[in-house]
Amino acid sequence: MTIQLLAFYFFAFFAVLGALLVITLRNPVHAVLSLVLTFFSVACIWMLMQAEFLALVLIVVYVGAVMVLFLFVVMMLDIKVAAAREGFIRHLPVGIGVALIMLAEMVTLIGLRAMQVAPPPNPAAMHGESNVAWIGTALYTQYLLPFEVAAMILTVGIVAAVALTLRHRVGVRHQNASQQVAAVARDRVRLVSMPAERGDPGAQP
Amino acid sequence: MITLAHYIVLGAVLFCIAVAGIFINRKNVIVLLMAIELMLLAVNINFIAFSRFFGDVAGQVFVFFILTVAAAESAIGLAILTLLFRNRRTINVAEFDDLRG
Amino acid sequence: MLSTSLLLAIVLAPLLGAVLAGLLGRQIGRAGAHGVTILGVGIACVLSFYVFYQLVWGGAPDYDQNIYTWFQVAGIGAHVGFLIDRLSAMMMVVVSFVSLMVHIYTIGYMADDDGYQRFFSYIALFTFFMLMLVMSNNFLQLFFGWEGVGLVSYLLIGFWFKKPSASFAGMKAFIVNRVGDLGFVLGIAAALHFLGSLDYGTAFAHAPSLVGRSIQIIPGHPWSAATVICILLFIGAMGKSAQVPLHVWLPDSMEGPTPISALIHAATMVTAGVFMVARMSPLFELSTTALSVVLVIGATGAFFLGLIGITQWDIKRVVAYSTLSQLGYMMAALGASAYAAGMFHLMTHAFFKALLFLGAGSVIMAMHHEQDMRYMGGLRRYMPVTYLTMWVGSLALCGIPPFAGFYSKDAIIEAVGASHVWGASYAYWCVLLGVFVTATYTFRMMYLTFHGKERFHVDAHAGHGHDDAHGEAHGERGVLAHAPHESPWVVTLPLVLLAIPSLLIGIFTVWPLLYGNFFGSAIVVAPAHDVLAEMAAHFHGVLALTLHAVFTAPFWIAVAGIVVTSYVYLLNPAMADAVKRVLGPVYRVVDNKFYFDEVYNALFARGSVALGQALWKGADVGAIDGVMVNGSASLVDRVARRARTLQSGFLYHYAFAMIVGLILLLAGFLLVPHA
Amino acid sequence: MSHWPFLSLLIWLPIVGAAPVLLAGERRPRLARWLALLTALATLAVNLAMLPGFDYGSAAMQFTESHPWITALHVNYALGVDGIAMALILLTTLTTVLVIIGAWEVIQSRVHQYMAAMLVLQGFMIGVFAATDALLFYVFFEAQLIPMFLIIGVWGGPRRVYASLKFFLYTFLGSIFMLIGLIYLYLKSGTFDIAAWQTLPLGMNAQTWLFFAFLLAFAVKIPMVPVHTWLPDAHVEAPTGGSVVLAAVMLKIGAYGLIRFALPVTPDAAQHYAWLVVALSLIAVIYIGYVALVQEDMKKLVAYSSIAHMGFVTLGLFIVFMLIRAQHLDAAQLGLQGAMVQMISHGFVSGALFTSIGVMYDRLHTRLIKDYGGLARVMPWFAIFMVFFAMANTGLPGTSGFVGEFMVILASFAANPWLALLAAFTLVIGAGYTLWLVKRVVWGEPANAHVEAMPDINAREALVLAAFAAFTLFIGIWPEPLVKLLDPSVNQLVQMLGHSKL
Amino acid sequence: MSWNDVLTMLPELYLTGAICVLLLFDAFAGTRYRSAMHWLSMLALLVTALLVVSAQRAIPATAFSGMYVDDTLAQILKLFSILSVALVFVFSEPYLRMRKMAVGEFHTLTLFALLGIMLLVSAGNLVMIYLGLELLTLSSYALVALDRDSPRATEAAMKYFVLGALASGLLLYGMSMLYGATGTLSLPGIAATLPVTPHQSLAVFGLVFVIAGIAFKFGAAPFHMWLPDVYEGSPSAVTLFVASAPKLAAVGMALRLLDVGLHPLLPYWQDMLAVLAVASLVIGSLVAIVQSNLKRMLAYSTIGHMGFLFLGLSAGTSFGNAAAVFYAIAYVLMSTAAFGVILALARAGFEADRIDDLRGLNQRSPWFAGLMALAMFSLGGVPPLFGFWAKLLVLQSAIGAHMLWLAIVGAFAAIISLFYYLRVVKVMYFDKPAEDSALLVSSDASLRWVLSLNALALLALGVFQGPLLDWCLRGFGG
Repeated sequence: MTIQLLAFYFFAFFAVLGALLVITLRNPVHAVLSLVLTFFSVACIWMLMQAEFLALVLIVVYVGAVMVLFLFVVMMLDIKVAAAREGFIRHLPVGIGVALIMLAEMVTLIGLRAMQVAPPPNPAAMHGESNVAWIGTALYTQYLLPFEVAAMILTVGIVAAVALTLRHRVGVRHQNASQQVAAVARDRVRLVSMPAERGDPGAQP
Repeated sequence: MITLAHYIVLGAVLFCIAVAGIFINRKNVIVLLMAIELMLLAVNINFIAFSRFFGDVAGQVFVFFILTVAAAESAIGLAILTLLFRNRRTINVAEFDDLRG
Repeated sequence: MLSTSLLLAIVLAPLLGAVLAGLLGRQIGRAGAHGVTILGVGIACVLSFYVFYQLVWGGAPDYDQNIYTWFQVAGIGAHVGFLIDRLSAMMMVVVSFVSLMVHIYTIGYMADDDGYQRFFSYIALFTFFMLMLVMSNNFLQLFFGWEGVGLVSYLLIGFWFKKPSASFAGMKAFIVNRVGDLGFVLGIAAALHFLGSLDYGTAFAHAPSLVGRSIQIIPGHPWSAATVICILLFIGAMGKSAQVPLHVWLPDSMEGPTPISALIHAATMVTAGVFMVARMSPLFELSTTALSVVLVIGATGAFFLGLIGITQWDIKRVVAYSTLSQLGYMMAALGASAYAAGMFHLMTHAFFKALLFLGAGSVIMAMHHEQDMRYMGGLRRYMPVTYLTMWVGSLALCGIPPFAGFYSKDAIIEAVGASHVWGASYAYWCVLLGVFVTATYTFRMMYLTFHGKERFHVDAHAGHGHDDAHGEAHGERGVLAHAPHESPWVVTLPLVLLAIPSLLIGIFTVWPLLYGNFFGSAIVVAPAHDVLAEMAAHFHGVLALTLHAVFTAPFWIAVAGIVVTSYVYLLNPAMADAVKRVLGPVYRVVDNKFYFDEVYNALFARGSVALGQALWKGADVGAIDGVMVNGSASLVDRVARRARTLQSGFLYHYAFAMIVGLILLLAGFLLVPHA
Repeated sequence: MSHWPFLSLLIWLPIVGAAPVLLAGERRPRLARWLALLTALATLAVNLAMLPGFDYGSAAMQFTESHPWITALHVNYALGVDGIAMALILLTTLTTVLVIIGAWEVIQSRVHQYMAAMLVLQGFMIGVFAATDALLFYVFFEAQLIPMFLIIGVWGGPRRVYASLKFFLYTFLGSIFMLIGLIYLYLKSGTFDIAAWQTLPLGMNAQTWLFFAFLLAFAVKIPMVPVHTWLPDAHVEAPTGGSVVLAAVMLKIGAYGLIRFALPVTPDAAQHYAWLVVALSLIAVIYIGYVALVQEDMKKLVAYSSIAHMGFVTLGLFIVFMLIRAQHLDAAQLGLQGAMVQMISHGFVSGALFTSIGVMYDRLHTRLIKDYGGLARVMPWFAIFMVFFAMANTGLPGTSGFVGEFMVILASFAANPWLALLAAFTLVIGAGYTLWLVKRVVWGEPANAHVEAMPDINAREALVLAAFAAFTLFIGIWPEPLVKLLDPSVNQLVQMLGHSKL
Repeated sequence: MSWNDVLTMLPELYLTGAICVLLLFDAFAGTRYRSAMHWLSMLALLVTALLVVSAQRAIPATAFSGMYVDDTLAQILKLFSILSVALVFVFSEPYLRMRKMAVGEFHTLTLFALLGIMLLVSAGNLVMIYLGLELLTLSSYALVALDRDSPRATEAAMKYFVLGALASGLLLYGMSMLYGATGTLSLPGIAATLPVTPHQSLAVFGLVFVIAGIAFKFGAAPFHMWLPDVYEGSPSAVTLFVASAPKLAAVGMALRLLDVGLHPLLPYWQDMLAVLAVASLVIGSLVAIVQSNLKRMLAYSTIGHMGFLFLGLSAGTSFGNAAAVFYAIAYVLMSTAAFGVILALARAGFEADRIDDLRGLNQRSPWFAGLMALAMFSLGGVPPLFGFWAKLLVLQSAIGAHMLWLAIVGAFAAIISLFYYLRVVKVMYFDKPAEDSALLVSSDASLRWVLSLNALALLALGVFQGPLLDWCLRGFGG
């Protein structure tokens, strides 16, 4: 057993553990943190496969951005933990059963015997370029169109998120930054001419 | 020696856990979203493993796109979640059965 | 020579009269209605006599031509055409003459009825159908007339349609006749099948080919084709000619006005069966089995149905049962292959029975539509013409020489006696005893009606005229608003005109009809069956025959009947009740007409309704609609409601469904082998 | 032969004519009525104009038109008529005119829609008879369900929803399996041309499946026992006009389909299962006769009687096979002719009976027999018609009702006397239920004050009934013209059925 | 990348640009220009459609190293998608105006979805399939939730989202297996490799997951559970969209994956599709019977229709494929007509989405009742309407592929489903309008006209369906 295999089992163990915790923990905050553990472990496994770029992206983008977003939402929504527990034990056997059946079917069908192969040499390394360059070249040549489409998808994400969550509440005062910035002196002060106050209270103009 | 089978089995296990998570979860929606993230992760493992063993870049490029899309998807999912919470004051899956039959 | 247009005129003149009277009745009025119909029937009658004359004395050959093609499918043609030979010519004369008499009579009888025009239309229409029947040269047209007269009979029996019993009787007549027609149609089909044509000419020409052909109606039992055809046809005759057991409609048909009882249910329509069998003699002669059937059934009716006549109180019903009995005689004659004798009796019977019915009608008019003889008696003083003519009719009916009935009936009895077919001896006893029965009920009727004490009284304040005459319950039986009186001349004239042939016609026609080969080729008799030829050997002229009667059994039997009846009803009226008591059960059976109506009613009328209900509610509504149609619909609905609950609304169930689907697809892939 | 596209004209004239009727709108019912009548009369005129050009001696399709319709599927807009189709088209055009006149004052709500539906229905029905392309046939066959569904549902009686749905679904159930059969035949032959299918060789197995697909479709339509139960409901609930069209024409479509498809396309299977259809037909005659006997609703009674009479049609069609096997070719033709004549006759007689019931219903708004009685006194003219049509219904010689039954009985005797006996039983049972109806409705004393107040038929009703009576009488007295019209096609069909496809 | 690539996918590029412009316009023009937004979107659709048509000169063509394929199939699906989106815009304009919903976002998100559809049906590569699909579905999730204050809409969106994500997870898993079996993501490449790969069982294993993903997109049972809830919960305008163009996308996606990529595995996926077809037919026809909500009933009817569509797909022949495309087009036009009537009847605060809401429509508005009846009879497959021909073709392809039993199941389903379509007609024609209901048809002229045209097209295409059918067949070299 090589050190790599040992490392694989190590990280794989934590990945699976984290995954199990995600679906079993009662507190969503803990679940998010378990997911982070899984992601981190898997990133390490990817490293083992010399997919450095994606491993980093997983940690930087996923753990760094998406998971934080999850945490943010979980905390913002202030979910009552205790209420959402009933029935869990009752349905667990069904879940485990189905998952196991599925796993069994999958493992049977995948045909693992044919997969007992060692990895070939890393093609990127053979060409003397990094994994990043290897992927980058592909992205900007052959996969240019998908790349652009991915941009559109991100745009949809933005548009959708804004459309769904941004709301102009009626009756709530809010800042308008551009107006603030665009303000000029003339807008701030209005000079009103009015007659001077006299001592005689009975004489209105 | 780490063979392809190791990765694929790991992917399958994570996938199954995600699947189990989706339907044994009667708590809140957010865990469902996380289960889906798990599922995508399993897919990614597969792709990278195959890519590595074929020496082909396509798999890794695909993973890149999956990650991108998953990010956008999360954004929308969380937005819907927020709406849901705003409208119903709960995200308990077991309480959403207005639409049925 | 007989021209087509002449024959067409004979049938169409009554039809035209019927249509005019029927559709324009209101416009042309009462006089117009009877005018056009009498004119039409009169034309038919005159022309019929002319045709008869031409055929018999004018030397005209038989007429057999098609008028037009009804349909022609491949080799099977159906036509409308006429076959005029002496058989049909005789029938035409009888039909049109009696019909004309009835038309005239009706002017008086129906004078006060609302449906005057309608009635004339019907009887003229009847004449048309009856003429079509007898003049036909093929089975199809025969059936057309056959059903047509049935239709008119239905309409006329139910003429007073407000009376439930009348419309019921009409319906009953039609349906019972339809049972016979069922056989008749099948007989036609069989004839077509075996003989290859619907035309008499062709069919009869092929008749010899029937010999030896058979049909397996019940697998393994080949029946002679001729027997099958003849029996089926005879079933039709049984319906129309009211033979046992299809006779039940005829007594009920007395619900109709009396003129039609005379015309349809005595003189003409009911004899259509007799005519038909005679017409089919080339076929019947090929099957002794069929002849036996005809003989036995006819003879049975002649005796047993006559018996019922003795127990009836309704004057018309007595005559009706008498008709049944006489029809039995005619059939028996046919069964004995004495077709000519049957036809002879048909003719004489047409006259004297029409006479009796019209006489009875005259009595009924006088009695203000009271038909029950228990409220009559002593009428001879009030209506002498009716009385005398009725006597002529009665004597003719009883077969007293030299009245017409004697010659025909005597010939029948003798022919039956001479017959050798199976059942002939039974038949002989029946027809012989029938003579006694005939005399009994005839004289009982005469005595109860015209003799003895008056069993009614006149009360000027009882005040019911003719308006409510149509069978509604009278206020009090036996009470008349004014005294009975003789009927007007339109009524008595036909009586007289009918009495003449009733008295004389036998004398003049017995020789040519029975022994003179009058019918020629129209009637075919196999030499082996030819009883008339045997009898001809003993025939020494009319006078000898008449005188010889006093040495024969039938005469003395008739006399015995008259004597017994005279004793019972004239001299010792209490005797009748005593006989009734003595005979007890037998009397009850006869009085209830052998329970035919009761059995039929239970079996067919109520049975059909019950069966219909069962099939409708059970099979149609229950099984097909309930279980199959609505059942499957509600099953779908139930399954749908169940399936709907799968869509629980819970996200995890949805996901579960997807995963299960996936697992099943995987399992299918795992388990099902692929190429 | 170049000629006007008469058949297209027949089909599309009423359909296009429905548009102005519809546009006349709810507010101008008079205009709608007149437009509808004119359209129907114009269609009839076109139809009559075809007669001089019709070759009575030929069994070939005449007035043919053929245009490619769906080239990818080799579907053609192909029309043509032979004697059989011509007779039924004439029946359709005549009936429609009468139905429109009959509905003149009876239909009061949404007149324009009613009239338009009738016209569209007419167009579709003619299309069914005229189509020589199977898919075109199917399209028309199904399409006519829509207007009929609406006619029953919108203008029908209290249980119209149940009845109309039952009608639609029942028919659809049958026909969709036929569609599968049609597709199969197309895949087998590469064409939807019916004539080509008639000569297409088919194995027994395929024939059996196809035969039952066709049989189911058309048996529902005819309707045969045991798939008949939609008919009483549909008839009872339908407005008078709907009932008339349903009985007079639509039922014939089923039998027509059998003649066009089931018999010639699958002769061997039909031969093999002829006993089944014959048995069902006889059950229809007898069993349905008994059921009719006990009906309390007049329309239901006549509906059941229709089923029994259509039993004669199917009997006539299928004893042909027994007769061919027994080499009685003349009788076979007679049976087929009988079936055809029975169809036409039943069209007039049942149409007339439903019209008569409609006349009564318009006055008293009930169809129950017990609510009537003694009509002969209050409505003498009506009584004449009623009794006449009742007699026609019982198959009295001299009326059209007799001709077909007579022919079929004659033919079936040649096949087997027992069949003839059972078939002829209709003489008794048919007379039983019809005359009992007449006895209770027409004869007797007026049942109640409402009956007492019923006015006799008006000129419009008399016109419709008289027209029906005229046709009934004409065919009864002189069927030869009709027979002649049908003869070449019938002859050819018998020849065709005699040849095995195996 | 070359000019040729750009020219080939000019429609998509143009649409992308137009969307960006619209986004900016919406952001800066403010609420006063709502109607301008509508017309600009329509203009964008029109130009896109013209570009699609004009690109017809050299097909089939590929661009961007085989990522993008332009062929007849793509063009048919694109044109009808554009048409249906145009119908969606026209029909929903008054609805959105009345409800003061976010018009700008509705238009831009719908156009994004359309872009996703166009990319999806032109995809030559698994990556493009995935991305096109996600572009479509992500936009759809947002659209469903667009009525932000409606708890039902949000619930529907949540269900749609979670299940959709699960489905794309399944699809991706399958794709990863296909990749593992063939070593390529290019669809033609997969088709070329499959017959020779040693890992065929792996490919079949992946196929199962891919089928699950496709089935979800169609809404075929048992992957249909989202569909009724989404149809019912969404604002009617969105339901209209969800029920229309995405079905074309689904059929495009299925054909790209199964016909182009996985045709060597035909014996495997044929059976699976047949099973799914049966399940869908049963569920769709049965459960719809007991619905009282019109949108929900139509949702189940959709499931049934997808079962029929699978009849065509599962044949695996070019005729079957053409039949499936034809069916999808027919379905889209029928459902736009049906939902169009719902939208035409909807008013502020009244959705007109219960079947009983249509009661007596014939008395209130015979014209629209007639249109709805046309749509219902067409959905039921009654000739001579468009829907009949669609059914005919799929039945024919099933029988042609020796799956007679499947055709018979389809026949039964057709009968049962006819029942509930007839029920709608019954409610409109046979029932009297409720006293208090004031069924008013929208007065919006363009809605009325276009809806009329849409429904009448069902009749017209029922009679003159030949050219369309030829076109569909041409898409498969038929």
